[in-house]
Amino acid sequence: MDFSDTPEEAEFRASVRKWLEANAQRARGTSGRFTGTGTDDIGAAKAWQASKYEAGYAAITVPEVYGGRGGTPIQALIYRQEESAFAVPTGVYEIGLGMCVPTVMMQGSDAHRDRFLVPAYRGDEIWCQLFSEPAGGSDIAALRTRAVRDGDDWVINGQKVWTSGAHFADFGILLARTDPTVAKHKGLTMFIVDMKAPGVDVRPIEQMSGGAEFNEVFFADVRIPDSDRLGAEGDGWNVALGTLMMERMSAGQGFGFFGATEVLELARKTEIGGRPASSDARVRERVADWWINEQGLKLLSYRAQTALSKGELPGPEQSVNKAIEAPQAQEIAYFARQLRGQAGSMDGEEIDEDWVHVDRSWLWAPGMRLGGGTDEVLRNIIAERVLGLPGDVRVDKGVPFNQLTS
Amino acid sequence: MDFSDTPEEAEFRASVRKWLEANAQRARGTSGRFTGTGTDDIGAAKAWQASKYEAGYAAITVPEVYGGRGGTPIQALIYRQEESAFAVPTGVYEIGLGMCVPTVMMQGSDAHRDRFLVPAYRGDEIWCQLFSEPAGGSDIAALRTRAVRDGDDWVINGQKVWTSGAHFADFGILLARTDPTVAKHKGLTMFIVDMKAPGVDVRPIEQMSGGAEFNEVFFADVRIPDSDRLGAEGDGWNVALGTLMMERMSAGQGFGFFGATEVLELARKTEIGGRPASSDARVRERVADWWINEQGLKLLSYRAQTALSKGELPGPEQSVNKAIEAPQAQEIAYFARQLRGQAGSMDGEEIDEDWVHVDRSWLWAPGMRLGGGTDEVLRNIIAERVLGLPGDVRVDKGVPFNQLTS
Amino acid sequence: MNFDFSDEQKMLREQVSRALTEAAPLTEARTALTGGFEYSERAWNAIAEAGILGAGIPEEYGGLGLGRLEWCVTSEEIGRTLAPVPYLSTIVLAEALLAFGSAAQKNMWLPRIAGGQIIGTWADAEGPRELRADNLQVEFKSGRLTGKKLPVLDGNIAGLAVVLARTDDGPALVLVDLEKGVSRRALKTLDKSRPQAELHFDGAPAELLGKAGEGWTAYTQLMNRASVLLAFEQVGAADRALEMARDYALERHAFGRPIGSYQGIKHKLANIYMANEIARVHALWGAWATSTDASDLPLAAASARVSANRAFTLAAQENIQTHGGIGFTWESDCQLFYRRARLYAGLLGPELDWKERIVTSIELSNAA
Amino acid sequence: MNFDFSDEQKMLREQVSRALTEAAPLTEARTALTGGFEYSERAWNAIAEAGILGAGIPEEYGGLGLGRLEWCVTSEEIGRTLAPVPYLSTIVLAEALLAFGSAAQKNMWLPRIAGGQIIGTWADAEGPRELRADNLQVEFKSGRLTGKKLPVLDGNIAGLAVVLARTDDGPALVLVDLEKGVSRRALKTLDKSRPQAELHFDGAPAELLGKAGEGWTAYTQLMNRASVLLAFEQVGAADRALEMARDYALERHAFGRPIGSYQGIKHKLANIYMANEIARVHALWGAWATSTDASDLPLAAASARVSANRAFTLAAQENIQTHGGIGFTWESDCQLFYRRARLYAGLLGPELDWKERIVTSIELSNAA
Repeated sequence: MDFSDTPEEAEFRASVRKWLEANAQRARGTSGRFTGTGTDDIGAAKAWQASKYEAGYAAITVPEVYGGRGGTPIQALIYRQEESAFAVPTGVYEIGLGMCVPTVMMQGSDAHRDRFLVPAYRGDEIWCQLFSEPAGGSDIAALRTRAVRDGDDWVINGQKVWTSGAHFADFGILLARTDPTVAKHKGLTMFIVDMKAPGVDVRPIEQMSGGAEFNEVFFADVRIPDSDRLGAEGDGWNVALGTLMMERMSAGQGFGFFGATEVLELARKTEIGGRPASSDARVRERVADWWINEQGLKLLSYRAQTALSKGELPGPEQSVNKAIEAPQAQEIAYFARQLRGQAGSMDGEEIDEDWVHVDRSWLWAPGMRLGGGTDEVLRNIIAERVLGLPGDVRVDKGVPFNQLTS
Repeated sequence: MDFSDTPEEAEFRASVRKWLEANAQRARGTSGRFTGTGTDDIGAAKAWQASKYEAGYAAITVPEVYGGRGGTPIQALIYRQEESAFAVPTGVYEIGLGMCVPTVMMQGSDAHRDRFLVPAYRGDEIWCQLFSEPAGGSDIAALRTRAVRDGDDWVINGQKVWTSGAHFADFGILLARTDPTVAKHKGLTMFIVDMKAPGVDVRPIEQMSGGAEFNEVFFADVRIPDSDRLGAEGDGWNVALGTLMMERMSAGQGFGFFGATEVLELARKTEIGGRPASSDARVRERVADWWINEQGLKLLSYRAQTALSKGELPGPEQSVNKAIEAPQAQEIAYFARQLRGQAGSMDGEEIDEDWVHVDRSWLWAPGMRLGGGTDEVLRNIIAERVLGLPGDVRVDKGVPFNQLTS
Repeated sequence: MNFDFSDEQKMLREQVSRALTEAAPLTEARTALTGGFEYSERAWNAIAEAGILGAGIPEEYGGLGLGRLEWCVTSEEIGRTLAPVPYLSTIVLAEALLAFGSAAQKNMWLPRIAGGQIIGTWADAEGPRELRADNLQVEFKSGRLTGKKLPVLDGNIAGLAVVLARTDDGPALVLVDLEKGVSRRALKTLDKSRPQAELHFDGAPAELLGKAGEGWTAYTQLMNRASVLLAFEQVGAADRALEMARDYALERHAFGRPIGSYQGIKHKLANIYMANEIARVHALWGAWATSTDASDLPLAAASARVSANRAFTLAAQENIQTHGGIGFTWESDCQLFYRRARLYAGLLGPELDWKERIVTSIELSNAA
Repeated sequence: MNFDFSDEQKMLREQVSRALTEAAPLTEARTALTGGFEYSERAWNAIAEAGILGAGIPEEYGGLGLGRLEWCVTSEEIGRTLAPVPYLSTIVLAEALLAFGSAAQKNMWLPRIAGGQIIGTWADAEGPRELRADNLQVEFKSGRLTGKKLPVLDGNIAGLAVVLARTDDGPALVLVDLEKGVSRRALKTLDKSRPQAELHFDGAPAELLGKAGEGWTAYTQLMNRASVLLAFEQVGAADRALEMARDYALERHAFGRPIGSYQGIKHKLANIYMANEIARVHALWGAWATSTDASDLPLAAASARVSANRAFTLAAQENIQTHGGIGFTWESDCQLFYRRARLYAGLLGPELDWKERIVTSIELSNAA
């Protein structure tokens, strides 16, 4: 057992770090990466992605023939680990390069690969993922957006929701219903959609946290050529599962919430009963409980990294990660609040940066308990895929979509 | 708002207390009523019940014509409250007089009432309840014990389980399947069974806590005359629901677990860091958290009592009571353990009475989280009956019993 | 045993409920949140016109002389509607006058409170520093008050405040007319539907309320009464959040059936129900204690405080969770509850302190 | 990055697993629980014959000189089978000798431990009193040991013990041959499948292990190593309890379908899985720290301790809950896990102390 890199990994890490030091600023302070994609400076993001591309870090695991580096998953992880210490704008590319573009690479035609991959890696074109719909929620396959064949084209009508970055995306991968007469998983097909095409209408969703990183996307008679279909007609659900599987490859990313050691640090500056709150046994016990989970998730990511470096697929670490971290972040923010007494209801901006971070955790934690699989869905995933328990009873199983009652 | 009795209630309470002082010993110490029914001295229990009967406290709410006092539910509650402070053996009658005999009174014939009520109230005859079966668990209606008509008799074959007190009971109310060709709730019928009849075989179940208060009961060609049927043929499920409803009338009984204030008391005698554990902030915070629930349940019972005294039916207090108290008892016992450091693994008998009580809580809490509705069933009951949420999906709904796969 | 509100009190609750349902739908709280107004005059007038503000004030001071239970049932309905009104702050001031005011002070102010002519509040906190008897910075000396208090609930709309201050004789409660010698600054807060302000006293004229040196004890007693009132608001709001979640769970379908048919949601909502019931009976106990000046008040107030925090916090956050993505949007009403829950959990000081008071009270009553 | 056991260590685990599955089915633990024997000689011999006891002992002292990771993988398998063997106690003694023993002491005892010829243990607790450096009652003076230790795991079957005692120079670890001048009494315990005893030293001959006055530090270090070993036993047992619950949830039907298809059970078991995974990686981290003498050991040992307590306790109690009534019977194997979980949670002292060590370690490492 050994927490250090192999010589090859160490060499790669050193070269990455050297390049980053030369080209970016180290991040400061405790604030996390909640800013998401809404308020970013797209120009800065594009510039950073372009320089990564030039340096060979934009598509590390992608074969050279497609414009990548032809590297290993562990190299990609090492790059991510190193980059996370720097203040660089990567948010707008996360979903596109993490999930959409790999889907295009795997399911698209040669023409698609020639047309789309390099502009995506270089950052010239941004991608978004169009799966979720208002009526669906966790039940993604219940989607209603219709694609109707018309000559060589498909005509799209319907609405997507929670589409991250749709307001600046150039292309999207779109899951639509091509056959409502079969069971709901069977009648779906995946497409590439031009987000600038006529009939695409993007409307930001204002979140309770104030920003608007997500969108509703409306499709009114949007035409997509059949050549921009990804995978076979009716095979969209399997294509989508492949897309969602990509998430498992990006193990061990924290969410930047206000954490256990930050509570301890904060508690040194506040008092309980006239003594530093950091010496209060109740504060200290909570710090220990939370720290165990945080450190445990970090260790789980090391285990995933170990699996990756052996060429194995990581386990369900990502599900465990979010299922533990998001509710804990909410709990921590709630507790931290009382360390400032009645001022706990004031906006952190009235006090200092640490409190701004607490507030941001408190406002974002409810969203993180939902997005990318709710607390409940993640536990179902663990119960079913890891423990082998049965799926929930499906009253809609095998029923043609157009005969479902709601 | 007023926590005191009405003048009539106060007068009744005073007369009850006077009688108890004259006829019984006050209970001492913290130990609860876990001893259940297994090891009790049946003779003492019968003597106590007989004296209650003579004094008019054995069947307070029962009409005088049936041998009762013709009193009110609030009088019955007052009696229970007062009696609970005395060391008297009542356990063996709880289920019989609380659930079985009222069912006989409501569903039985005049002949049944004449034959059974007074001997039951006087304590001469003890009753048990025969509903649960090995294959059923929370799904009571899935029971398999068969009753087949043969002339004027029914012939019973099958097995019951978790029958409290069957080893000393004289009679039982038995739920059996009389028609397996209809849906499972529809084919049941309720009977009175003589526990001394040929073919009834009672075998104690040894619990993990060491005692054996419960039994398996086997029926081999046991004959019951049709005249001992309770309610109509096929109406057994409704009769059983009526029996189970009786539980709601006995609101606000604690279970005698080691509780919050007892932890505080105990903590005064042990040390953390060289100071009394009762001054440790972590101990104190837990005591507060637990105490809030205990006091809350007590206040809920006051609310139920208020409803009773207004002639209203209490709410779901009993479900809330057990759903909160049983898991909390397990948590308290676990925590109390560490107040004695490594000696926490020693049997309480090696130390003192308090530790015996902690051990008993720890051993019984898992059973209390199951018996009378599991944690999960109780939450289902609250969700469905109080909040109006849908029942769980029933894959067996309407399917004839003999076509169910398992 | 009569552990419940009386029929008259329940009728009053119905009346307040109808009035607030009409005068303060959740859109009122949203208007306040987005800066439309600092409080809902419509809802405030509805409460004043029902005579509620004077319910606990004796007739000799212009009130109805009913008692405190009527104030409590009103708090519950305000909680249910999240009505953005300076009710808690005004009643806390009335309580301070009732308990510690001189005849002159009572005569001067109570009729105006009962009549709804003045908004009141209390000012204790001094920023994120711990609030203790030995570290107060705001000073009362020679009839003048100096220093800063923040956050002060309704501080920018109140006309009169009871302020916790130090004096040469120890802590004291003092009464300040906020129209004189006080500058105010609206604070940025996380629940803008209820305004908070910084009050800067620059030698503002003020007068003692009760005796100097006994101010900390008086303040503690006042906070016990505030805790009970606030607990009712929290219980009302927690109930409403649970109803929202329940209704959505019945309406929203996933995988062909209502999400409320999954045990994940059912058990979640059952847990909220239980927390709400526990909080409700503690609040009710507190109401009894505050209305009878029972010796149990410190214990009942503390357990009402902690159980109501627990219930409302849980209900507010799990209401969002039950709603899924839509619950996280700005347009959803879920956020109104989430923000209010945080405000209320912080208002009367750290929960840990209130828990400690529970244990101290238990020890005292066991020793007695 | 290689945060996992090596292939060789995994093969060893397989081997131990096969041996213990055969030599120590759960019936062995049950036999011990009901007084059939004090430990399973069959299982103990299987471990000894596989050479495990000497795995972490250098070859010069008769061991295999492999390292501590092999001891850890064995602990996990012992946990999985609840094998009633004096493994933890014997290895803790070996660790004490390795860390603090003189050459003579090592030469005398380590070969016998490696060869399985002697059972060892440690004795620290003195009844329900808090165990601190400043209140030890057992005294070592002039080569003699006096006083009582209880409970001592395997105290009635061990031949040699390391004992924490006070001396005129402060706390010390001392080595005692239990065959000489020691009377023993079997204790009533809640998990009789692992025996505990009271040891009464009446001037028993003993010798220092390490230096007098440094005993408390040495003891703390020893307990850190014990914590890692025990955490592996707990993780193994928690895994087994989860598997039992999973298997039963698949097999048992209610309302026409497996109880494992209800979210109430699914989410419960998913929570156990997560707790087990968190505990497993902490144990693994502890194994790395103990095998490399890393400065992180106190922190890793403490987090392994707390997370393993949490996981095994949860798994053991919810395994009963998942089984329903049958899980509460004497004949069910559920109780074996429930009892063992309690024993293990208590063995190395209060969980609150271990949590405090986590925070102290974090503060130290932040200050460094």
